[in-house]
Amino acid sequence: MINDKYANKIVDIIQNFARKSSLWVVAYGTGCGAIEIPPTMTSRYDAERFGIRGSATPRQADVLLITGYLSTKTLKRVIRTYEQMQDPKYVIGFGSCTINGGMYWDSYNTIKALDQYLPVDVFINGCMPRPEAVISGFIKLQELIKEGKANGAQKYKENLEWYRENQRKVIKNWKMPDYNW
Amino acid sequence: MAVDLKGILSPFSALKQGVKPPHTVRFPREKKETAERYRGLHFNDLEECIGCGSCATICQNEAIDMIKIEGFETKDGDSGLRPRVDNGRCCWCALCVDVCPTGSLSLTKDYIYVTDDPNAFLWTPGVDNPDGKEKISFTSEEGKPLLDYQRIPMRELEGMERVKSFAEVVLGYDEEEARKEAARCVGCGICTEVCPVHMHIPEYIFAIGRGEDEAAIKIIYDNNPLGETCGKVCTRRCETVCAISKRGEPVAIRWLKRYATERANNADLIEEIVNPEILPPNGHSVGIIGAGPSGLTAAYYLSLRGFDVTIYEAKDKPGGMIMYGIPKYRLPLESIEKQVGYMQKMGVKIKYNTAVGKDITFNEIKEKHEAVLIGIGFEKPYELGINGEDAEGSIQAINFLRMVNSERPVDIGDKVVVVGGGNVAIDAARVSRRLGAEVTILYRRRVEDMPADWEEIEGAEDEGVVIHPQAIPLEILTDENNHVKAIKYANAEMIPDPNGGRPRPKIIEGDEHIIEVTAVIAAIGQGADYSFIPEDIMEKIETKRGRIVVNEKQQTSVPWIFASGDIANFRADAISAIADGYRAVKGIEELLLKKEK
Amino acid sequence: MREKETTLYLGPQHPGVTGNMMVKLKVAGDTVVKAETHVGYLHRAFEKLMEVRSWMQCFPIVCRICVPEPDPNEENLARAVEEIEGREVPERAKYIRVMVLELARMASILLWMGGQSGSAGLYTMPQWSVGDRDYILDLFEELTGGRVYHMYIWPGGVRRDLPEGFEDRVLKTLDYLESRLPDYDHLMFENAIFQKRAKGVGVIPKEKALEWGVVGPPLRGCGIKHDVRIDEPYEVYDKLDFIVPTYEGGDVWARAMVRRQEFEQSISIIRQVIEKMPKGDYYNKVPNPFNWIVPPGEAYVKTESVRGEFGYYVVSDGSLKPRRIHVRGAAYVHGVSLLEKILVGANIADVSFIMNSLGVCPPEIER
Amino acid sequence: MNLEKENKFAKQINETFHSAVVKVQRERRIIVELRSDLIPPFLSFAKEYLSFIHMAHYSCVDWLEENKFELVFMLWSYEEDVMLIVKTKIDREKPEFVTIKHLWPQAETYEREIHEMYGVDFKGNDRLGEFILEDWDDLPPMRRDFDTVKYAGEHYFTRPGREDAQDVRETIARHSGEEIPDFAKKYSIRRDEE
Repeated sequence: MINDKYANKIVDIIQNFARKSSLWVVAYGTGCGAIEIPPTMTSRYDAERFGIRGSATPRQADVLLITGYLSTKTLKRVIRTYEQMQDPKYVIGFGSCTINGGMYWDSYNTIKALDQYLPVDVFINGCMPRPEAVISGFIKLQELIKEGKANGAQKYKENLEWYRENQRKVIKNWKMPDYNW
Repeated sequence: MAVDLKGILSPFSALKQGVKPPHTVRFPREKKETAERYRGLHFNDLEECIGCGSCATICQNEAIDMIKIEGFETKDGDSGLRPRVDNGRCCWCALCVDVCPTGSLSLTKDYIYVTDDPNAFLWTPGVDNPDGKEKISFTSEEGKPLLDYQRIPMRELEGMERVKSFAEVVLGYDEEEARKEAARCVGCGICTEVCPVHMHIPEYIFAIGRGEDEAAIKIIYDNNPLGETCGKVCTRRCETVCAISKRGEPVAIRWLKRYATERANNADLIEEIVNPEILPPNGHSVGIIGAGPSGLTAAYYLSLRGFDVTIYEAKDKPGGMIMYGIPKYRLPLESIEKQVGYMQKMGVKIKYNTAVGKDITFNEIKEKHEAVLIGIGFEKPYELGINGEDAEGSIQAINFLRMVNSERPVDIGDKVVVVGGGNVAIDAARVSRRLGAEVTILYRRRVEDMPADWEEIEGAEDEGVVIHPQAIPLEILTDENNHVKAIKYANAEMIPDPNGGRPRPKIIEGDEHIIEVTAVIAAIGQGADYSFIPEDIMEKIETKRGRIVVNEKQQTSVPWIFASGDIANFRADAISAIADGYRAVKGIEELLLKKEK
Repeated sequence: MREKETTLYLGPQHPGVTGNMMVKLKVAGDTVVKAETHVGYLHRAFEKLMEVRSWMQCFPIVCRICVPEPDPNEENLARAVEEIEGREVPERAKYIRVMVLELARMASILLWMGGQSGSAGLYTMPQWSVGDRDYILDLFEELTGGRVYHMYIWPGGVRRDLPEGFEDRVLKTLDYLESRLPDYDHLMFENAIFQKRAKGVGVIPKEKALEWGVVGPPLRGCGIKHDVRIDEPYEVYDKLDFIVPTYEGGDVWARAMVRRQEFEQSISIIRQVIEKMPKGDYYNKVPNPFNWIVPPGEAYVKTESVRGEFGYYVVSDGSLKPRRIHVRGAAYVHGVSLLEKILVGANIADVSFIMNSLGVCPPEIER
Repeated sequence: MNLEKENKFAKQINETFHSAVVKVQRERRIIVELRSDLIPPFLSFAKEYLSFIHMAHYSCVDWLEENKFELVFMLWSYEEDVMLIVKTKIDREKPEFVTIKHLWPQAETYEREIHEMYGVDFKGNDRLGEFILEDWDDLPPMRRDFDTVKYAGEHYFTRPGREDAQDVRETIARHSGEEIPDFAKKYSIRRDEE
């Protein structure tokens, strides 16, 4: 009989390889960072070289790219989008404004730190980040997946209460179905 | 329906693109060089940076913090702080780069910063990327500066026009000029560190720029009651460290102070504007010897704090050196009288013509007052130590200035030689010009070694004063009436100091010259005269190289005696004297009020 | 028989809508009966933020208002402030500004080509046009230091002079893009599929166009020749020779062809600019930004952005900060009231196609 | 500068609306200030008789100190290439105005925004209500008495780790022993104006 531990490890490796090699990005341009996505995806930088491509619906997507600031109104939709995504799923925070508010640090309508509301696996710095930086972010994410460290979704499930509490602090009218995956 | 055959076929021409090589940038395998002025992560040349924080102020994202970093201390001209950028805030607009007065801050070609830790985006430029200097791309040098590096020029009387009278040379800013000049300030406050008084410079400049001159006056009088004097004659160390001066002309801090204080053109108006809080009398009494800048300053603030203050002044006018030592074309009489008049309104009592040791004894003062502040200044000039010095027509510069300032007749003839290179020498030379004489200054060292302000030196040259550097007087020749006839001097060469000090002049043997003169004015420094202090007390007062040793609150080794001004500091300027006076107030207050408790 | 009406939410997470916005449709079958634009997903409160920032600090913010074409924002703010202050701008700066604006227009048209054809199912076109757009971004990077947000045009002129040999590289890029135009034509504008999709769709009635506040290519697509560059020439457009293309029909096709022609005009304008650009100063310095007070006054300035009239209403009360800066994006009218009108009767499949043709840019609607 | 057509318009306006304060700001810009109840008739007059057919912009300015809102209409004449800026002040306490969407349909959108951002009530516009914001329960945010910095600080998480920041001015003052009195402190560039 094969050792279970070994088998698991091999399965993990194969699984992580498969996951990292086809990252489908949900087509949701949440902020101004969306402008650098077309160049990244099209012929000049051709992110499909890495198995990164767009996906029209969240259900088939693996990566939620938060391209910049989120207004509270969008945050609500983003949470809904995220929760509809199926495992494995990853979040990339794109641009300064997802880290500490960026240039909208004193705006009354945008959240400042994305990781308080969604589990973020990789942050890309820049305003905006160049396509090279975007690709670097994806490569970083791939590395994390390969090492089995990109476990944001796991974190989200485990700390759902904490995330919900933060989310409800800024979303005043919580009328959303619960997607319990 | 007609078939659009062309429309169906033409898209197929796209197929020909299939044979062309792709233009894809195969990042990360192949890197595209960023542009020459790409705006990537920050770099800061830590040695160049003076920590003025202009970057932090301009940043609309509040992305920049000024923090303490290791190896940099707060010192003259450097706040010791360095910027740290929160990359979670930065938008790489590079306003911070364009606004940086020193040009130390720049952006580099690096731009990729990817991590899974959201707390790892604090970036101290220069510390986090010590190798950034090689990658600098966006600099402020390339563009035009955002700050105003050109000073609003000060209007002055023409050089040859000036020598005709004792009218003020500097005409002062008008309102518009002052606003414009004040608007150049970045408000960092680095200047306040070197100001002996630590005046609130950025604040009053800001007030002037806003058109609130009265607020500016109030701020100036907060710790300098002789603001107008400083506005005219200060040695302005503040301007030497001004952040703007790193790449441009410093903000004209002195002229702005002059502008603001001149707005209040009589003592009543000053009182109305400054309207200081006056504490009720506390029953303590302080005596001050000498109505110079330090004594006046101390008297003013002590009065405001409820002390009963009396100044004993040997002469018949207040001001000490600023009254008698500074020529009227730099500091008019009315200006001093106005400022002292205001102080007297605030309760300062001045006893004129009361020389301590002559008209009143030191012990009497000791009896009358609980604390005594000595601010007598350096009134005893050094002698040249050459033959003929006691001849008629050989005068000491400060005596000469005092006589001219008190409008007593002085006969210097039409050809004067001034010996020395300090401000007093230049003053004496320029005053002599106004009395109609041709003037030559003999100075031991080079022009660049002269301790006088360069503006003063230039002003003297404009007025036709001849400066003869590296010239050492040897002898004053007299005629049969023991009147000065000529001065003999030798040219000198500069010998480098083996210990690294400044070069010393050495007489070139045989290179001796004689100029015919009608007067020789010596201005090689002064000392203090402590003879009025009884010996038993003087013994207890510690002195060093002719100056009284004081602690940081101007207290001497005799607790109830305080000393200030030239006799207590090595800087020998009005602003240091004012600072001493201001500090002495704290010392006296502490001494007397603590005793009470 | 009247078909049952259903509500359909198109967006905000939808690959077809032009950005982060939503159109709430009432559909009967697959025909739109009623459309309602919902915006606010990108509201960052720029106008509020600018009221709490000093005049110089406003300048990096404004370019974020319209992402695909940020330069009209910078130019507008700069020109409004200059007008209130009465500040002269050096001639060279004006030429550089026109060059930047036209390059931005070209980049934006290329991006639009990708979006417009992508929403018609022509997926090769975005690969080409967006890829080629990158060459313009390279020029921007060289000139301004940034690919997307240039922060280059500021009050008093422009921020940096042209780099050495920049003109040649611009001309080279223009030649390249011009040589690509036949390819775009074959792939998109001559394409039978595109023509079938575009003709007669999303018609704006000509007689209503002016009253409805239609501007820019949609207006010229109705055969009405109005362009801010001609009506109220700014910078140096009055010294340049170009035609304002118009097309009859008011449909997606007309708008597409107008943009297609404008692309060529832009190439010609930039060539003229490079030819005529004088040597000299490029920046008339504003005062120290910490103490920069703009005198009280107001100004409404406008530019012709790729989507039409782009206006800035700037009010100063004579303090360190603006009293009010109100941005008029062309999409403000196009994306809400106009879109709601012309979507009625359209097919669901055409909704994003029509939105693309109007150039609806949500960040300038809600700012 | 030739201001012939601008002056012609100004004259025409003054002849019809005597109370209008007309100023030719510059070439192609005419500013008209008017009582608020005269605005609807004036706008139709400008549209129908003076050829100002294009409503380019519709703005609102908060003059908190005067306790007024200023409504600003920008109309453009394609025939003469002139812009007419029409301004009127309305009460800030109970801001009310009538809709002008019958003249220009896009005015409806502007009115929705001004309603949401300033709280001005437009009589006759039935689409007022949520437009850009969602579930907003504070002051209308574009009002000048709404403090966005404070709101953002109270409602959103700000990343810690920057507490060691120091004020340059204060650091120097601390080092040199300078005591900055309170009345001087407000004159520091480094501090936000009150």
